[in-house]
Amino acid sequence: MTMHEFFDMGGYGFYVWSCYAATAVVFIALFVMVKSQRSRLVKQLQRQYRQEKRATKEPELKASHNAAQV
Amino acid sequence: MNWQWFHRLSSPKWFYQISERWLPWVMGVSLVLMAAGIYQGLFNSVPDYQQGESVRIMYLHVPTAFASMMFYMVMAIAAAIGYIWRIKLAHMAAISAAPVGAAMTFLALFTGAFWGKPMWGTWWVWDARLTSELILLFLYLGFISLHQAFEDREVGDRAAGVLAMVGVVNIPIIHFSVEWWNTLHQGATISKFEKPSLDPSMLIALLLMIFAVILFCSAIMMYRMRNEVLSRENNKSWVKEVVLGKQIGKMK
Amino acid sequence: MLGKLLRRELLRHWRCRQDLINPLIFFLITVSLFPLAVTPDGAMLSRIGNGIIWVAALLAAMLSLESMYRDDFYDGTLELLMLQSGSPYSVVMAKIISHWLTTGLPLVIMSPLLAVMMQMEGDAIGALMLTLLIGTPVLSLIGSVGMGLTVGLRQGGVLLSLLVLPLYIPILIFGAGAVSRAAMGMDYSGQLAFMGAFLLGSISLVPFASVAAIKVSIR
Amino acid sequence: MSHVPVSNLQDDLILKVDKLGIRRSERWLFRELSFELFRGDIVQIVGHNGAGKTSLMRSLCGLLTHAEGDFEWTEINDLPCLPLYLGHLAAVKPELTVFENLKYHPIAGQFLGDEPIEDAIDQVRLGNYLDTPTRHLSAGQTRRVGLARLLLADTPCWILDEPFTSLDVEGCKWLEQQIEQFAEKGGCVLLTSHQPVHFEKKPQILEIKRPVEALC
Repeated sequence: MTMHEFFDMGGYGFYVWSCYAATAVVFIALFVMVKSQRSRLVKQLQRQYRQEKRATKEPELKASHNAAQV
Repeated sequence: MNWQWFHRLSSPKWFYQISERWLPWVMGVSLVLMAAGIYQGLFNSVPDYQQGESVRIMYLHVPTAFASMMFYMVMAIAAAIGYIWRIKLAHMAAISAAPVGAAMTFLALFTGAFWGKPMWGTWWVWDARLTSELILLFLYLGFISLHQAFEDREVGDRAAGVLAMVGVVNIPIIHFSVEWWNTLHQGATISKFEKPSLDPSMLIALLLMIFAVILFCSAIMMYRMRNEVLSRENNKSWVKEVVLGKQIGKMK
Repeated sequence: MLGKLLRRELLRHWRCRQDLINPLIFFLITVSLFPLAVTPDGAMLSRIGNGIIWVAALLAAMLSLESMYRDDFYDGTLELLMLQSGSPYSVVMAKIISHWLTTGLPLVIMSPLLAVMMQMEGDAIGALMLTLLIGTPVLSLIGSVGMGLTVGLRQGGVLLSLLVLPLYIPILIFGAGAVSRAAMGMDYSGQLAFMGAFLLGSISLVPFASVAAIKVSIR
Repeated sequence: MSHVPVSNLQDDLILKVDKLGIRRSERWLFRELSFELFRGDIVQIVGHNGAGKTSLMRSLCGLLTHAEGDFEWTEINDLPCLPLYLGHLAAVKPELTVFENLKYHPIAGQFLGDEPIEDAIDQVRLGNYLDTPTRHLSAGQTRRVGLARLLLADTPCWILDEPFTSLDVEGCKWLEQQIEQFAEKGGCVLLTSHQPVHFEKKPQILEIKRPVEALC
């Protein structure tokens, strides 16, 4: 099967290849979306945990500060 | 009462660890199968005596249509389990299965239309199977938009659960009524009962592609479930370790 | 219990009679749009007439679903009914029956007028009324599940149509199919049997789904 | 006057709650809440705004699905007793008249005859509004239509969520008196109120606190 015949697909090349292209696009999009969702989520959670850690550390800081003032 | 295994089975933490190990394998196997299937389908299987080369679209249309039906069932069963026994993991599975199923339904419609053009001369044919597929897409979109309409995710799960259960009861009715209404579509190409009307080389390609698509979709669904688990259990300590662990991992 | 609840619903609808006429006007206008849009000539109209009347009836029934739960939900009486009545299923059943009586039945009574407008013959009109008589209760039944799910949402209306219309398709297929067979003088009892089965099936299953849907929306 | 049905078991326990927990979109309102309600108890639920007071009441009535633990109502002639729940909304149809609102809405499982409804309406001083649609009533008056249901309810337990809102001083005194009489006759009342409540017998206090961050 020569290269040209292969792409021509007996005249139906356009339909066959657009189907395969669409399937490839959708599969890759599914995979990429899941991975980007994950990285966005991990970044957001890390920021949230850092905030929580800062929130728990802050009160002691303020308290010791007042104690020093008094 | 040995509900212990059932309870353990439904703990998001357990799922997260199991999927950590198995997911790369599932994804790897599905990609290998897909490559083999495409190679078999495109290169060394005979063209159809009638349709010529355009039959190669079948290797995409049939697996995606099958996956769209299967994932609706997976979604409905998971939603029912989640609704009845209030298992969060089941709700997460249903929510993760919906977009994958919707993508497969869209692909099935796309490839069906592109296959119909050379065979029947028009892009869209009101044939029984394609119409049922279209209605299935509406049911998926209804499920996803209903779940997103609630800001409280737990209530969204329960609402979507009710809709999934009502939908799954209606699937056979819709399919049957559309089937009665007008059928142009050729009979089932492969079914376990009748002798397959396909040349063995085409049959191998088709089976390879069906397994590849199902494995790939399940892998995507499980990846989505892992994201769902992380975002819903974010106040749990094991999630903190996993997330922070990942950060340290990156730094090293 | 069901009788008293039904009287409450009918009294409530009677107090705001104006809202009951709107679906009928919508039904009339939608059907009369098609001769303007497609062709005024009788032959074509009589062929597509029954489908148009069926789709318009379906949309009119769906539009009036809002009145079922929405205002009861927002003034707290839905909670009171679901809780104090002791059996939420009879509450839901009363609401469905009252919705059918106030919108489904008037649609059936009005349909011959529109059938004549669409140049349909005698037996087709009879079949249209019969199929609408069996079909409209199913519209109220399935609509009540969709309405139960979306009652708490701000823009629930659009979502309601997305949820409910796919489930209406079997009724539309058999209803319009029966009328077109009747127009051709053929026997349409098979379609009626399917619609009857669908009606009985949804009568038995819908109360449970509706109560579950309302319980989800009550927060 | 509202009479209290005596459960055939003659024991005093009306409601038993054991390790109840309610979650609202991944956030625990409260966990491990256990208490019991006996005949004649008046219990006031205390907690800052958003602590879950209303959610607790609504889940006890079955309006809200609870996340863990469970609760049990006593049986009255082998039917679980239906508590009368008065929520923030007055549960009154604007287009129906005061009389119709009480006649056509079931209370504690059954519909009432005309005489008890007319007496209850006189009791809440809405006598001359009998046939006016509730659309034309003020907030306080609409509230009193809801309160008329207390007199009509044939149930051993009242669950009142901020019952004193938009009531005048006289109305509040009247409601406190009703609650005390109901408790004396063997009913139990679970209420929340941001206004100070003064009963002779000090009501028991039920504190709702946010759970310490569960690091399980």
